[in-house]
Amino acid sequence: MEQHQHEHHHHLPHPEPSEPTHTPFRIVSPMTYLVIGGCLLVLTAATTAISYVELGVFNAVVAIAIACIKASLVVLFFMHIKYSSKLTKLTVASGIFTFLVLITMTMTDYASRAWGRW
Amino acid sequence: MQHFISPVLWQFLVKWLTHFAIFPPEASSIAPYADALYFFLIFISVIGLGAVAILVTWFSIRYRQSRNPVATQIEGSTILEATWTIIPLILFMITFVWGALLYFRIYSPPPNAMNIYVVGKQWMWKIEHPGGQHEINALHIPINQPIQLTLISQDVFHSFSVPAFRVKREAIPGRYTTVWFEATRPGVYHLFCTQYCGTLHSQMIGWVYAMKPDDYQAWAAGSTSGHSLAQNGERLFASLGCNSCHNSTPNAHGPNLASVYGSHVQLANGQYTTVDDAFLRDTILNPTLHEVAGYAPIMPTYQGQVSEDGLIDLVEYIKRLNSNYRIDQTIDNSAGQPVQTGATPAGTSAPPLAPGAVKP
Amino acid sequence: MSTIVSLPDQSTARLPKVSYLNKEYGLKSWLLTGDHKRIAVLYMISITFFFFIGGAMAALIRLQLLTPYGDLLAADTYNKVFTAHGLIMVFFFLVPSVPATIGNFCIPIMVGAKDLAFPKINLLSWYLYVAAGIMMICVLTFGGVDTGWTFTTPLSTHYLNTNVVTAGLAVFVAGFSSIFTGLNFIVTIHRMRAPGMTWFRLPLFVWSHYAASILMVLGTPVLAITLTLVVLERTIGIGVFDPTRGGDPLLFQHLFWFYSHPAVYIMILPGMGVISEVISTFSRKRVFGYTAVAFSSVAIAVFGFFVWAHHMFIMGISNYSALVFSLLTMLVAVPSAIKIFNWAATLYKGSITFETPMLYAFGFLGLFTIGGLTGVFLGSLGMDIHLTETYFIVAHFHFVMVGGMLMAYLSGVHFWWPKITGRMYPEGVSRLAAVITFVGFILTFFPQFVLGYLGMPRRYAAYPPEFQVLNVFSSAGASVLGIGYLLPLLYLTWSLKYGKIAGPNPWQATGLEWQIQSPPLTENFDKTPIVTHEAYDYDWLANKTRNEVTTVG
Amino acid sequence: MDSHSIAAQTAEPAHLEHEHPAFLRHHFENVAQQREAATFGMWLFLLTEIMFFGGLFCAYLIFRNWYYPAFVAGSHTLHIWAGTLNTTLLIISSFTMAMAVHAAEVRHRGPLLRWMVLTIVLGCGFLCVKAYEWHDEWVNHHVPGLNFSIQEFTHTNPAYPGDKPLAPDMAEKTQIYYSLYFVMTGMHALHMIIGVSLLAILLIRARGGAFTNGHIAPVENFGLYWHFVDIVWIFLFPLLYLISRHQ
Repeated sequence: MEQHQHEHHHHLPHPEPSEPTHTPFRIVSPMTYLVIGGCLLVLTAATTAISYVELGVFNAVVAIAIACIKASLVVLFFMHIKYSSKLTKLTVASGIFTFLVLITMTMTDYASRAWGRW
Repeated sequence: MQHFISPVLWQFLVKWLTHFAIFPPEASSIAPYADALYFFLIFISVIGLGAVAILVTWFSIRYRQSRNPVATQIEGSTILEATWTIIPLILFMITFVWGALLYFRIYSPPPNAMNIYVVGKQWMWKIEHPGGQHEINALHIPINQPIQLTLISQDVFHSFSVPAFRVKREAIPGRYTTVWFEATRPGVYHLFCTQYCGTLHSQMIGWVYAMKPDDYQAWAAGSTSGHSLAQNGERLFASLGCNSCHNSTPNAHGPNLASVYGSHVQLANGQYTTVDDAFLRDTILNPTLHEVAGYAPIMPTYQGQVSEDGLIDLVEYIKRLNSNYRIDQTIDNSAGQPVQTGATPAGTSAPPLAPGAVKP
Repeated sequence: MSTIVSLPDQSTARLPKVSYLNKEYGLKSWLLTGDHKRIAVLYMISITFFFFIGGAMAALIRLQLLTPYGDLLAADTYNKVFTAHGLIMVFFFLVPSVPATIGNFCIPIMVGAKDLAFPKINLLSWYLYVAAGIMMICVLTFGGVDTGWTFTTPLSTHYLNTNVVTAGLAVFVAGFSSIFTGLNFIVTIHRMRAPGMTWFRLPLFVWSHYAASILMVLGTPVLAITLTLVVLERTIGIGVFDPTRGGDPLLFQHLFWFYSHPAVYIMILPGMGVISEVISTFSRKRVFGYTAVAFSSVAIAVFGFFVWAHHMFIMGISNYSALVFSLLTMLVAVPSAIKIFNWAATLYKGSITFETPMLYAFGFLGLFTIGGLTGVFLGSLGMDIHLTETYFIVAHFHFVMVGGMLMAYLSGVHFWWPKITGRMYPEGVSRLAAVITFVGFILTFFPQFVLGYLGMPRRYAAYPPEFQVLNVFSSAGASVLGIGYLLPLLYLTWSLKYGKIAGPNPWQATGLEWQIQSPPLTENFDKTPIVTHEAYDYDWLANKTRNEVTTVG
Repeated sequence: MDSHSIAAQTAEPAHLEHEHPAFLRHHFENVAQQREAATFGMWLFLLTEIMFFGGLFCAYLIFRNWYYPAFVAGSHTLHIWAGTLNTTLLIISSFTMAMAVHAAEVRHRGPLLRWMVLTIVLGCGFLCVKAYEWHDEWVNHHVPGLNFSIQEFTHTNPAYPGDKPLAPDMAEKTQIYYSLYFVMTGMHALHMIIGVSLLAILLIRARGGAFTNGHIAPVENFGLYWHFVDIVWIFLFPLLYLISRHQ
């Protein structure tokens, strides 16, 4: 008897949906995977080759840049972020953001310690 | 009164009351500044807490159900919310600036500060005065004289705290840290280790004896071990063979160390750095990290060979080294020129001691 | 018939025939359950167990500090006791307290879902908690650990010969339990909301759990890797934190506090959610400035990641870093201030009653305000130098965590007790317990602020005699506080059998969880609810009640 | 763009509302909600993984700045061919995993099984190369805490005659490099082992017909995990193997 009350929800008018409940999933074609896989292999060869070229500080910069490009390709295509909802994109972004907070805020302490004692 | 209660309890109460303290003594030049900020913070806390308490109490009485059976629904109020966002923000910003100023006051020693070395180890404080006075868990200082402490730990993190002075500094393994204070009132004050450091953490305590300058001089004269830190350092410098490279002879492999303290040197990577205690200590232990421009990286590491006390001796020695005269002489002596050995009267060589150091 | 809607007169209320509690019987049906409500109950039992172990440790600490000479326990035993107190209370009580029990129970219902998104992971998270708990018990049984809950290197890695590795692994495992809880909440809140349940119709309890979950998911793994490094350093000596091998002990501090500062918000945010619900319900008024309170939770979560180094002001971070972290610490205090004033303003023109949850909530307001404001003392650089590592820190932390979070937890437990068990707790004795807790708490921890400014260091097994008077006050208060915590254990257990039947909505609250039977069905709702009203819409509730009277009666 | 097309499988959510396939768990309204929840949950789990490795990267950056010559010397002892080979293996395995997910999406059981087997083989290949490298480092006394010796770094590395031998204090710091090397590659290999094991379980289930009936969430989410492990290696490779190779 006590449970009557929740049935009244159904008499209420249907409200507007808060956000789209169904995001269509895309099937990425094998051709895309093949192209991306090829790019990744080429970039791997490139990063190994470039590491033998003297570029000063830019060796590290180039190596990290290539790694970032490769990682982005994997995230965007293999992991379907390019075709994903805003929420998933935001999730990835927040992960990278927090990662950068950890790295940069810690590194600034180490970097500024060398500036002297006032 | 004591007739009405048990004598034991009475003793207990008396003891309590005589020991009852709710505010630490203000015994340093910094203490009043710290206390001023403390009272300001208490003031804004009381205001804040009072505001909340008054609102909650008043609303609870005025709008209790028996008096106000039907609630009035209110969305919120942007103006009110902005008010109680901005006012705390302003107060917190004032606190931030004030706190930062106090921080730099506490951690920026004045140039004329007298330096004392402190080594923390499980579970004692070893204090080393430049004049060669060694103390365990006690620190004698003159009042009205800025004292800079250079702290280091031999094992784990310790923290050097003198509540009466409102100063505290972590003693870190592997790194010098500094703090300074100027005692204003003679007395005996607590010295605590406040960073948990293992089993006998609570016994790593001692006393700071703030003395009138005359008393301090008397104590210093009576407590010296006979050799100043710099003199110990000089011996260590020779026995470790530092002098074979760091001298002023033409075939010296290493930099000339006379008057090097406080100077700017260019490193192998092109950057400039100031030679301070930390730099000297690091170059002895990790010479490769601080290769000085123009010298081959041939210096061996002394990691594990010199104790923190020995490092302090060496640093103190190099700090006060104004000429290479005695180093070169030691080299000459060890090079085997017996003719001149006795010919150099010790008295004529300029002692590499700064005037502040206490002689044996 | 109409009596069922004009509650809180519970005279005619009856326990429903079928509920999540009696759907299935037997131990197996509990240990293999996927039902978030049953898992919440399992959690509640286990954290209560650990709370009282941690509480026993606290009692030993306060007994030891009754006299200045360390008469009761040897120094190393005392160190083990306060370490056990810290580890158990932080990782086995405070972190899971509100989220894993009340959050687990209420969040799916509040958003109108049948369960959390991943019931098996929810159960796994409880098992991880239990595994970690057993490891912790093993640590205590086989000689204890005396690192302090902060595992400070190089003390923990090279200078102690207690069970550091097991303790570290226990916290590691407990961390994953908390990660999975947070992950489950975030997915549930995003993906499982009932039709019409928009973000700004969510109860603030859900918002604060959402914010806390973000911190759990992003912060905890850093603790995991840090403890892994500590364990490796200790077992095979890899040298990353060892200054004699070129490692940096301060790096440990950075990584540890990167989690452990946000962990403070993991602990307090869910409590803030409870307070929003309770204050709104017992003043029968919507929360003042819903949006500001909701966003202040998120702001605390985001800013929470930028302030960790304020634990290291005197530990050797650069002065520039100290400045930046101090400034950011001041900023993170603002959202908490907003919340406090918004809660106070919620009372304005309300229709306030003073049931037990509300008393605990008032306790929270007062104690958390003190705790928060003393946090500003510690965030202020120059003041921190004198106050850090003293009893001032201990008092501040306990005001926030015990005065704040534990009050909020008890408030929540009383508030949702009728929903969880279907029965009321005894109102008179529970009000008494709330008052005793508040008084005992103030007596225990307020003297510690004074002790802190006097300079008494924390974690001292023995201390100079002039600190004794205040320590005796504190220990005396702790005994009062202990009674305050034992009472709920007794009368809540009593109420399981003898409590009055609560009925679906004894408080006449607006949340979805109050619109279903108590205790709820396993699926929570007969049919997925469709939400048309905002949170704390008492007009909607009154309207619904009127309709019900006409329909039912 | 013809490289992708919109899937048809979830185009009729209205019907799915009342359709209850065996794999739809009771607390979800429909298949789409279940799949979205699972994917989102997996991404959140990957966030925790980012932060888990984040702590290690943070430590790496600090010590690389402090002890750069030691990091160079340590890096030069690693086999660049092994690192490059492993990177290649992992990238190809990521490709095969992506193809496996595709096969599940278009409900082709044969290709799904073949791509999964290929991924397992590549993953095992990676682990074998890694094991060979670790063995090599053990033989050369490069394992910190267990059998470490600075001998090799205080003398000229024959493979890099241009490298100056390190001073003893800097040579000691190669231990930090190796600590990070072993923790980072060890944690990565642990993830690989877990991945291969999970994939083997999924393979057995796929043989029984799972994942080609529209219930692709486990394969899809495993794919996300596998790609993430690949990404970690994509960063580990230049950070550990490619430090100043030109010297």
